[in-house]
This record gives sequence, structure tokens and C-alpha cells, in this order.
Amino acid sequence: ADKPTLAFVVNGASDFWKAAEAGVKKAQAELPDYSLELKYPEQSSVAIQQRLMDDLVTAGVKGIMVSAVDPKTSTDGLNKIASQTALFTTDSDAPQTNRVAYIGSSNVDAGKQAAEIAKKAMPNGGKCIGFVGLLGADNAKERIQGMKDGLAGTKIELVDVRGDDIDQTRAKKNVEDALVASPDVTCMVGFYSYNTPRIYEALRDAGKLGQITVVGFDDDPITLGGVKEGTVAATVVQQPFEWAYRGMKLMAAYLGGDKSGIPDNKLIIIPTVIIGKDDVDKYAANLKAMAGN
Amino acid sequence: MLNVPETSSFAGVEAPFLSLSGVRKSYPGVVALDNFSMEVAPGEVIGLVGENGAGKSTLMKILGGVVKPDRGTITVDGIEHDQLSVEGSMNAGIAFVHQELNLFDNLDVAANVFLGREPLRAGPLKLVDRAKLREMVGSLLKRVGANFSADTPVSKLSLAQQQMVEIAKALSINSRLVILDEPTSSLPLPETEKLLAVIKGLKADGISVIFISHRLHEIERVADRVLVLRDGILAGVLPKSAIDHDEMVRLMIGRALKARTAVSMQTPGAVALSAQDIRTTTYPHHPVSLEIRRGEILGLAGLVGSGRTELARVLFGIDARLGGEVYTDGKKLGLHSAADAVANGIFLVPEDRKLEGILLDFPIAQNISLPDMPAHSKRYLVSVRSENKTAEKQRSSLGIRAPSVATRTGSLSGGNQQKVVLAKWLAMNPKIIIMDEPTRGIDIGAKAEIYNLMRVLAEAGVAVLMISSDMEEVIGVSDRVAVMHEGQISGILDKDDLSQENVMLLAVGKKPRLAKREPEGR
Amino acid sequence: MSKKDIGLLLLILVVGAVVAAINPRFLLPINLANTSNLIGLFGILSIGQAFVIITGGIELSVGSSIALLGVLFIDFIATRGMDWPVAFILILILGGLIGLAHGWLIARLKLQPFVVTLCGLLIYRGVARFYTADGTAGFAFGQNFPTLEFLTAGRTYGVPNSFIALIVIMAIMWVVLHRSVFGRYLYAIGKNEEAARFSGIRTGRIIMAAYVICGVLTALAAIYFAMYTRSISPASHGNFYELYAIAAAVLGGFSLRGGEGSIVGVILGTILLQELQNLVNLLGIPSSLNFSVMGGVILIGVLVDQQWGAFRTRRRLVRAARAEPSTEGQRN
Amino acid sequence: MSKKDIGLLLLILVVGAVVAAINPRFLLPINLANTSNLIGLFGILSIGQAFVIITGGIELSVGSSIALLGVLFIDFIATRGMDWPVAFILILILGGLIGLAHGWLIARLKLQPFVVTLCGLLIYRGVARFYTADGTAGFAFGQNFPTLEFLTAGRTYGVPNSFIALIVIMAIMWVVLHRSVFGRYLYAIGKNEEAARFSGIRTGRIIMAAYVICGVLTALAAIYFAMYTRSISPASHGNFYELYAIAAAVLGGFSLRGGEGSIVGVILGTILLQELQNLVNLLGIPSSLNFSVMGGVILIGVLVDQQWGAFRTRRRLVRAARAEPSTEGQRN
Ligand SMILES: Nc1ncnc2c1ncn2[C@@H]1O[C@H](COP(=O)(O)OP(=O)(O)OP(=O)(O)O)[C@@H](O)[C@H]1O
Ligand SMILES: Nc1ncnc2c1ncn2[C@@H]1O[C@H](COP(=O)(O)OP(=O)(O)OP(=O)(O)O)[C@@H](O)[C@H]1O
Ligand SMILES: [Mg+2]
Ligand SMILES: [Mg+2]
Repeated sequence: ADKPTLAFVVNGASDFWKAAEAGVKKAQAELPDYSLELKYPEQSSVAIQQRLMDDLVTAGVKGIMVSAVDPKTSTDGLNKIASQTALFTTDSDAPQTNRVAYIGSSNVDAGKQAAEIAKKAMPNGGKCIGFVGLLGADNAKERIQGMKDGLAGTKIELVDVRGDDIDQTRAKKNVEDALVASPDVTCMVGFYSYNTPRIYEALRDAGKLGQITVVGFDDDPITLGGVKEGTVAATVVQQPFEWAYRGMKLMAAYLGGDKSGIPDNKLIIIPTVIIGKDDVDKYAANLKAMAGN
Repeated sequence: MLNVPETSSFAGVEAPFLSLSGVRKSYPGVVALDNFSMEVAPGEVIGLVGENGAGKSTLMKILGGVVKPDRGTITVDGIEHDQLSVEGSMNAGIAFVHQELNLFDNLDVAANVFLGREPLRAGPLKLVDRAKLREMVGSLLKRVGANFSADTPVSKLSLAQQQMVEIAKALSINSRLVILDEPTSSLPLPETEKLLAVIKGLKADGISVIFISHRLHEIERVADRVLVLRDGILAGVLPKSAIDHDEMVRLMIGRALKARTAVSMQTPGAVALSAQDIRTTTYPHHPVSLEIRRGEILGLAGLVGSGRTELARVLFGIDARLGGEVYTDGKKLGLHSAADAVANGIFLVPEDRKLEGILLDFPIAQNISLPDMPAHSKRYLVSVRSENKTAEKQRSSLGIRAPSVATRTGSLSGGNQQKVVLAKWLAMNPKIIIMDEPTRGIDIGAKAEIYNLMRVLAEAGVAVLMISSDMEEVIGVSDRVAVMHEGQISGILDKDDLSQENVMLLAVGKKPRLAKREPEGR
Repeated sequence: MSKKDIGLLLLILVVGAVVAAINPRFLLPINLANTSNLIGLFGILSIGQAFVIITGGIELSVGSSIALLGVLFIDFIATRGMDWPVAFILILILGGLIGLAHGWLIARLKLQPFVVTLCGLLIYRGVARFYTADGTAGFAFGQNFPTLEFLTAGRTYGVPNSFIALIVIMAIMWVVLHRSVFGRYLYAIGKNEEAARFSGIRTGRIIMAAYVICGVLTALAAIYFAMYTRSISPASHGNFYELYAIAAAVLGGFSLRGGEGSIVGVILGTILLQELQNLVNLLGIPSSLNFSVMGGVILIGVLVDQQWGAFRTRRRLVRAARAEPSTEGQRN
Repeated sequence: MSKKDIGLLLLILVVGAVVAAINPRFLLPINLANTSNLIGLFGILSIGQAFVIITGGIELSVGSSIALLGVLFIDFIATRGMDWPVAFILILILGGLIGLAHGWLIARLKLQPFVVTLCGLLIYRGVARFYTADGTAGFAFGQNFPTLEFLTAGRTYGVPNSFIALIVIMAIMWVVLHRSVFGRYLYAIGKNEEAARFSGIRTGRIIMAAYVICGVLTALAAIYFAMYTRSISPASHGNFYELYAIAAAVLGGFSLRGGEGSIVGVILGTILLQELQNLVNLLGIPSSLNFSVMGGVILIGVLVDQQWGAFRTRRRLVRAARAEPSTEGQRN
């Protein structure tokens, strides 16, 4: 009786997914025959996400687009879902599963873009410290690896990355401690969306804004403000809005029998972009427009 | 039998301070108190006696506001109440020493005595005036004859000393009626004397006292009037002139008590338990040696804190010993825990039954079977039938007053709880049994039964070590008496030398007067 | 079954009926099987916890142990190529040793259970993360262990084998707790350790045994969880599971003061908690409210149980008094 | 200061000396200021927890309360444009009400503290996440509240104002706990609530007051934390902070059975925990080991304290006995 449901399952509660929510909303307006929803697992854990998807399948959803908490090793679990419903992956891919397609960006490329920012900001080289929530998470590892690759052969070095377990208090204290422990550091990288604002604030408190190059990821308002102010060199943004919007439409088309949108390699890459001082106003306006959607 | 009036009114002229009428209190399965009426006049000392479970504590708890009566009225100063609250009772000037000790061992003596009524310093902050507090408590302690100071942590006090603190606490209330629920149950003679003097002092000040005790001679000495409870009903009232030991007993148990069993005539057997150079943590520099023979009851007397309990705990393996060895039947024991002691047939009836003796929340049957589970189980599975059978047997042989063996032990009266502690060891055929204040809080009828029992045990070849602060008991029951003074055995008295005077002399560290012994004696 | 257990069962059935009425898919065999699988995993965990709680203790390190032991298990069989039965036994032994260490610190060195196991919570989590250098432990693509997978994640006639394992463990533990001498000692120690010791019970050993049982059952659950998720990120795997286990026990009538509770109760508690999680997902309640729903139901459950008990006692007293009731509420 | 406190102080100094020897930058004023800022935040939290622990209770909802109240505070002033002093007072009142609710359930309805506050932990976390729809609450770029920021995150002569706030609160709470009638009642209730009631103490009110104090101090800490991070993702903000607070109290000599502990102790406990976190970063220890270091030190601290006490007693006895010691181990 009800309209068929399509679900977008994220990997944990984060502001990052607010843009995806807007994308889902926009897609919903254009897909009146489907009911679209975005689901947060109550914790970022494989078991809980798996459970959530099992329950969604039970509740009869027709398609799931998932940002798997741990795609590399959840092959069987994801395949189980894929056997019962149309499964798409987003954010980080699980290429060995029977997913229909991946839509998202490449974290390695994003890391490389961060290296570009650093190289541009510090032509004479420098010493970087990174900050991240979960050191072991795939997206963190790929971004760090991408950045290291991008920096290879330059005089810029990423000497350490400190984790904070997504505890913002520790995130800020880590920056403060890094300033004390390594007085010679010239650049700081915030790998998770909340890390850059914490760097910004710790530097501001220490009166070191502008003296240390800050490389950001994602588009927290403080990060964008810092970019605009010039105290954050630039930030690498993904486009979850696009993932969600295009992904949901693609999924609806696929379920409707139209498979033309799926490329042969099953990868739909929506590239990350560098937002510098010049682009920030336009980007922010764009964000606002999406949120108002 | 004396006439039993409807209400037990005081014949004096003054208006009663307090009167109860038609009070009833029932618990599921028992009526603890029924249609009870009495009056208390200012400056009157009322002795309240009755068997274990007769309802004495229940009555006092009603006066203290801790228990709500089902029915009846309480009149204080002419104002009638259905019930009292703890506060209401305090405000009316009723002070209370509970039967079970309720001190806070994380606070010092001073804090305990005035808890809830601290002297305050001026100002809105409600800060405690500590100097004044210490001074007030100091004088109270002197009055009850305590040998410790106001700032001693309660955790450092022995049971008897704690009882003194409780008494000081009751005195500290600017009270008009002091209720003492078995205050002397673990007090030795000198301290008891002091308490009796205190009671007389209170009387002289016009303060009323209700004094509950199973030591009837104490009642005889101070009471103006005695109320006797039996099964929750007022069984009789004795005016001062008629207060008499045998009459009280008769009213309490409905018959006269048989004379106490005579001391055994048989010669004790081989040494059952021998302790050599035991050093305890309280008195590490005083080694203690002791021998108990099969078939004898060895009494262990001494003053408060003389180290008897400590010795018993070491012999039972609960406390570590700093030195010395324990032998049973000449064999050295590897004594490291109570389990080792139990396995070797050494049992202990502990001093503090609420904490150490029983599990208040367990049914009677499970308390009795607990130390002997292997005997009540098959292939590690519990046999409830065997448990209940044993418990029933003990219940009838000890006369434990309870609806059934499935009754929660915590709902029994104090004396009946004590019988449950005894029952669990008696059910195991003891070889050596140590009893630390075994008749604490036990009524006179049951006491006689326990003495009988000890004698029966001894005659069956059991070695009994009885620690007691009750002089009559020590002298009346023991075959020999060892006396401790400051952690050392100051002397052992044979039957011939056994007298109250000699025990006291040894207890304070002096030489006893020994009878000349015939060289060709036994 | 006690009155308390029956009340809990009723609650479970009522909640189930309401959910089924709103979304009939709740009763689909596949949903029941999925849920009973998780009941199996959490149930094993909670029974372990129950043994510790009965002694008046608490085991907070459960979640971290699950992460550490799970990481080790997967590492042993997926990376180091150990035979799975060997790894299985090894993990159970390790779990037992962790329990033994806790029990020893608590029973012999007289440390507080809360402190010891809190330290365990911190230490094992850290060790698990360090072991994988904060990475994920998981199976490579196509790596299969058919027998192990059947035993842990498989189904027999549609019934998850983990649930069957729970039933077996429950039966055994029921006998141990409610019929054996050991069980009696546990209750005695929980009620009053001192008095138990004065009755000649070797309380230290019994307490240690309780922690060992908890450790072994936790290790078993760790293996089941590992085979369910097939991948473990040690930073988050098993977070808060100790709270689930404790909550299940408490809902099932256990007192954290010790000496109270039954095996049936703890299983019913687990079932209710899993039913609630299932409900949130099936009824489309925002998952942000998942925690709130769980907390709310536990609170209401405990409250109703408590108030109902108080009401019954009062009624019984009044009846005993066979007079106009003057048993007014006691305030202080 | 008690012997216990002095031992803890020594431990803090020794650890500090070792760290300073390896990395002298540990002693830089800026590092000390940074660390003392966090000591201020966690100290306020831990004092609140201490008041509850003294009564024999526990407050597990602290971390979730910090998330909920922090979200509300930022939302009030950053989004709804409320005047910050009004919002400040409102949040403190809210914290007090949460405490009152817990106290009421525990003291009047006789629910177990662990259960009530565990439900609080779940419920408040869920409500906070629902309130922001799982988003982040934070200030817009450039949004400033100079006075508020000075009071919460500012420094006076280099000393963080949060630390000064802690000193003031500590002084007040020391008097309350160690010199006032209320404090004395808290100790009495912690030891034996029943007996305290028989002494005519209104135990219910006192217990409720303890939870209210904890609630208000937690609310204050929530504001400080919010102003420190300036952004709150309610799913993770304050996770496990209750464990930090409890650990600080336990390290500082509190017993979870109630009736023991001092204000100085809980502050020293907080200092040690923050010193350890600082140490992990300054010595470049992998962040994954952060938890392990913390757990290890707490365990060692508690163990040494306990064993040292036992050792001293034994030595004293042996010396008194003036004989060859034959102190055989006591087993049970
Ligand atoms: N809380 C309770 N629940 C059930 N029964 C109780 C409770 N308190 C007392 N009783 C019962 O009430 C009766 C009277 O007990 P009470 O304690 O008043 O006796 P007592 O005269 O003080 O005895 P003792 O000399 O042994 O102290 C006993 O049968 C006891 O089992
Ligand atoms: N003067 C004292 N001050 C404080 N505590 C004392 C003192 N004397 C003894 N104690 C305490 O008393 C205990 C040793 O006495 P123990 O209880 O063994 O003696 P007892 O002869 O059984 O006396 P009681 O009649 O008090 O039970 C120790 O635990 C000790 O702490
Ligand atoms: Mg009594
Ligand atoms: Mg004694």
C-alpha cells in the first residue's frame, strides 16, 4: 500500500551528513513515487549499522545507499543486504561486494589535494602535525596516506597525527599540547570536519593565528570563516549533497529498470574540491541555498 | 499469681508523662504486641522483661517512632497520638538506645553522640561548633565511665565500647524518658555497675527510664516497677515491693524455672585444642597459650577490650595470627581461614550476629545449612529436603520461635536470631566450639536451655570455650575459667578457686586469693 | 518463574503486540530470527555479568574485553592462520584469565570491583587499539571458515545457532545458580560476605570463580560478536556493552548490592532490550531517540516493578493488621 | 591532608618530575596553564560526583548531561539570541532540576542510583541528539561573547579563569563537606542510611540535596566545556566523562560504598588524570594507548595505596612483636 522506500544509511551522527540530508530532501521532491529517508545508526559501529540495515530490510525497503562503517571487512554482511535489496555504497566503497554501484569521492585524492594546499602555502617547506578523530578509520587512513603521497619529495613533512576518539575536548587539548611539545611545527591539518575549527580556536587562544598554516577538510562554518579571514589556508570539501541527491535519483531510476546511469566500472566519482579564499563566498552561499531547500 | 490490672497505672500522684493504651502491632504471621497499655510517671524506672520475641523491642520501637502501631493511642503530656514519628518522639524528649547497635564507624565518637543535634556556630552556614561538641561529649563519656576520648574513631572501638557510646548518646538528649533496650548485653560487670548508677542518677533528676534486660538481677536492683510481657501481651505488673527474680521468671515463661544443671562431675578427657604462643594483631607483644580438654567448658572472662574476641577470631582462622600455632588432638593445624577451622571441627559463635552470625535475608533453614552444604547436597546440587529436615530438628530442639523454617531470619527477635546461629553449628556435631557471648540478648529460659546444651555437648566430649562478660554465667557454667587482662591470660581458676572476686582481681591484673590445695587432691 | 519475571514477560509481550499491530512485519520469521540472534549474543554476555552482580560486584570491562578478544580471535585465524578450534579454546582461556585476574585483585587484594574493572575497561580498549595500530581486524575477501561460521552465525531450521547456544548455556547456568551449592554460596556472599566467611565458606575462591565464569562467557560472546560483524574496529567495537549487560540484569531483577536475581530474569531483560532496539528501527523512530527509548523503558519498567512491590507489601500489611489501615507513607 | 592525600600528591609530583626530565617543555607556563584549564573543568565535574558518591550513590548521567546542557546553552545564546547571563542561570537551574529528579527517584521512590542515572545517561544523550537532529551545535564564525568568554575561557595573569573557578568552588565545598552539619550528615548517610534516619536526620532531603549539588556543578561544567570546545556534536560530546569523574573520586580515596573521601582527594585525583593525558601527548605516546596509560596508572595507584597500607600495618605489628615474623598469608 505504501510507497516503496529508499534509505540512505550513514556511518554515524555528524554534521557532515546534514548536506546529504538536504540532498535527500531535494531528491524526494523530484521522486514523488518513492519515500526517501536518511538513517543514523545510534553509534558508529559495524554491529549496530548491520542491525539497522537488517531491520530496514525487514521493514521492506527497496533500496539502501550506505556509507559503511567498515566496508573492507563487512563484505558478507553487505552481500547479505545486497541479496535482499538494491545496495549502493557511498562515501567509502566496498568494491568486493555485490553492490550495484559506488557514488562518492576518493579520500586518497582528497588527501592529495590537502598536500597541494600545503605546498602552495609553504613553498619553503615545513613540518606538519595532523589531527583526526579515529586514527584507524578508513577515511582517516586514506586521507593521511593521500596527503603523505602528495607531499612525497617536498620539504614538507607530516610528522605525526594525533587521535582524539571524537572527543572535542581532547581534540582541542591535542592541539594545545602539540603547540607545547613541538614548538617548531609550522602547519596543522584537521582531517575530520571538527578538527579544523578546534585548531583554529586553539591557535586563536594561543595568539598564533596566521603564524601557522592550517589545512582543513570539510566545511564547518568556522573552517569557512577561517578561510575567508585568511587564517586557514584552504579546505578540501566533499560533496555529500551531490552524493545523496544524485545517488537517490540513480537508485530510483535503477529500480525503475533504467540502468543507463551505472557506468561499467560501477564507480561514480564526484570529485572533492579545494575551497580557498576566493571561492569561499560562493561556496557558502551555495551551502545556504541547499539548506534552505 | 499477682493480680493483672487492665492498665498498669502508676500509683503515684504525678500525672503520667507518657501513656499507651490498646496498642497493637502485627507482622505477617505474628502478633508482636496486642492490646498493650501502660503509663510512665516522671522519674520512674520501669523494668521491662519477657522472653525472646515477647515484643519488648517492638514496643520500644513504637515509642521511638520507628514502627507504626496498627491500633491504639500514645499519649504524651496529655496529647493523644495514633503514632509517633522519629522526630516527634525526639521532640517529646524520648531518647533511645536500640538493641542493635547503629553507630557510624566512619565518624568519631563525638560526631556520633550528637548526630542530628550538633551544636552550631553562629552564622547562617550551619557550621559545627567542634570545640563545644568535644567538650560536651567528653563529659558524657566520663559519666558512663568510658576509657576512650571523644575524638576516637568508632571503627577503633570494641562492641562493648560502642555500647557505651550509644548510652552516652541517649544521655546527651535533653530527655524526659530514656529507653534502654538491652544496653548491658555485652557489658562486663564494672561497666554495668556504672550504667546502673547512671540510671539512678537519671531517676534523681526526674527523668523516666524504661530498662529492658535479660539479666534479671539488674532489673531487681534499679526498677521501681516491672512489666512482664509474654507473647505480646502484658502478663503482669510487679510493684517495687514485689519485684523478685523467681516471680519475674514465672510470669515470663508461665512456670518456674528448673534449677541450673550442676557442673559435671566427670573428669575431662584429652586436650582437644591447644594454642601455643598466639600473637594477635591487637596485642602483638603478648603471646597467649591455652588448652581446652574434651568434655570441659572453659570460661574466658575479662574486661572490655581485653582481647578475648580477638583470640577467638584467631583460633577460628578469621584473623591472621602474627605468631604461634594451633593444635587439635595434638596435630598442628594449617589454619589460614575460617574454612580451615570448620574443616577441622572448630566452630565459632561470633560476637556480632547481625554482621557475622547470620544472613538476615536468608530463610532460617538456609542459614542453618550454610556451613554444612556438602552434607546437604548430592553431586554439588542442593537437597532442600535435607536442609529443611535438619532445620526443623534444630527449631524444635532449641525452641526457635518462628512461623516456619522458611521465615526470613531477619524478622526474628534478637534472641531467636542468636538461636539460629547456635543451631547451624549444633547441627554439625562440633568437636570444639567457641562461643563469644553466646547468650547475648537471650532470655532467661533460653539461657538455661543453652547452658544445658553446653553441658550436654561437653558430656558428649566436645570442648567448649565460652567467652562471656556475664559474671554469673562465667561462674555458674564453666568448669575452669581463664581470665584475660590486656591481651594476656592473667590466670586460670579451677573450680575450687572460682569466685566473683577472684575473676575480678585477675581481670584487672591483680593476684587472686587461692585456696590452699591438698597435696593429695584429685 | 517469580512474580517479577512474569511481570517482565508480560511487558515484553505487550510491547511486542503493540509493535506488531503497527508494523506486522515485526512478526516475520526473518525479523524474529535476526532479533533472536542478537538476543543470543547479548544474552551470553548478560549471564556472565549476572554471576558477578550476584556477588555484589560489577564487571565494567566487558565491552573492552569483547573488542580485545574479538580482535585477537580474528587476528589468530585470519592473519596468523591458526586452526579455529585452537583459537577458540585459546580465547576462552584468555577470557578466563582476565576474569581470574579481576577476581584475584578483588577477592584477595580487596580492591573495589568498580575500580578494578574500570581499569580493565580502559586498559583492554587501549591494548586492542594498539594491537591493530588503531586499524580494523577483519577477514580478507573470500576467507571462509564453514564450520565456525555455521556454529556462530548459521541457522538450524531458521533458528540462529547463537540463540541455541544461549538456550544451552542458560540451562546449564540455571542449574549452577539455582540448584548447586556454588550458586547458594554466591547468594550468601552477595547478601553478606562477612557472615558467609564466618560460616566457613571460602569466599575468595567463590568470588574468583564468579569472575572467571563472567570472563569465559564474555570471551564466548566476543567470538560470536566477531563472527557476526566479521570486522572489528577496536576503537568502537563493544562500546557500552557492559551497560547493556548490566541493564539487562537490573531489568531482570538483579540488585547491584548483590544477592538477588535469577537467570530467567536476566534473559527476559535481554529480550526486552533487544525488542526495544528492533522497535526503534521498525517503527521508523529517529535513531537519535534510540537511547532515549531504551532509557525510558528501563526506568518505567523498574519504577512500575518497584511501585507494584511497594503496593503489594502495603496491602499485605494492612490485611495482616485486620484493622483500619494507619500505615501511612513513610517520609524522611 | 590525610596520609592518603599525601601519597597521591607524591605520585603526582613523581610522575611530573619524570615527564619534565624527559621533556622539559612540560613545565612551560603555557602547558601548565592549558592543563590547569582542563583540571578546572574536570575538577568541577568531579566535585559534583564526589557529593553523590559520599552518600553511597553514583551519577552515571554526567557525560550525557554535559552534552544536553551544553547543546542547550549554545543553542540559547548562539541561535535563539538569549542574553548569556539568563541562559547561564537557566542552565544551572536545569542542571539542578535533573539532579532533583534523580534524587527524588532515589530517595523517595527508593530506586537504585545506578539504575536511575543509567537511564539518565541514555535518555539525555538521546534528547540532546534529537534536539539538534544529530547535528552539531556551535557558534557562527566570529560570534563573540567577550565577558562570557573571559569568564570561562579567559586567563588572569596567565591563570585560566576556569581553574580559579575551581579553587573557589573547592573552598566552598570543602567547608560544606568537612565543616558543616550537612556534610556530616552526608557521611552518616553514606555509612548507614537506616541508622541516620533513626538519628532523626531527614535522609531523603539530604540525599536529594547531594544530587542537586551534583546537577548544578555538572551544569556549570557543561557551560565551561561548551565554551572550551565552542561546538558540540551531541552524539559524542562528554562520552565517558562520568567515568573520568568517578575515577578521579576513587583515586582520591572515595569508596563507592559511600561514607568516605575528601575534597582535597578528589581534586588530586583529577590532577593526576589530566597529568596523564598531558603526558601521553608530550611524550609522543601513540594516542591509542591513552586509555591504557590511564587505566594502568589508576590501577597501580590504587594497588600501591592499598598494599602500602597493608604493608605498614604488618611492619608495625611485626616490629611490635619483636619476634621473627611468621605472618602467614590469610586465605579464605
Ligand atoms: N520486621 C519484622 N517483620 C516480621 N516480624 C517481626 C519484625 N520485627 C519483629 N517481628 C516479630 O515480632 C515479635 C516480637 O519481636 P521483638 O523484637 O519485639 O521481641 P523482643 O521481645 O525484643 O525479643 P528479644 O528479647 O529477643 O530482643 C517476634 O516474634 C518477631 O519475630
Ligand atoms: N583502649 C582501647 N581503645 C580502643 N580500642 C580498643 C581498646 N581496647 C580494645 N580495643 C578494641 O577492642 C578489640 C580487642 O578487644 P576484644 O574485642 O578482643 O576484647 P574482648 O575481651 O572481647 O572485649 P569486648 O568485651 O569489648 O568484646 C580490638 O579490636 C580493639 O580495636
Ligand atoms: Mg529485643
Ligand atoms: Mg568481645
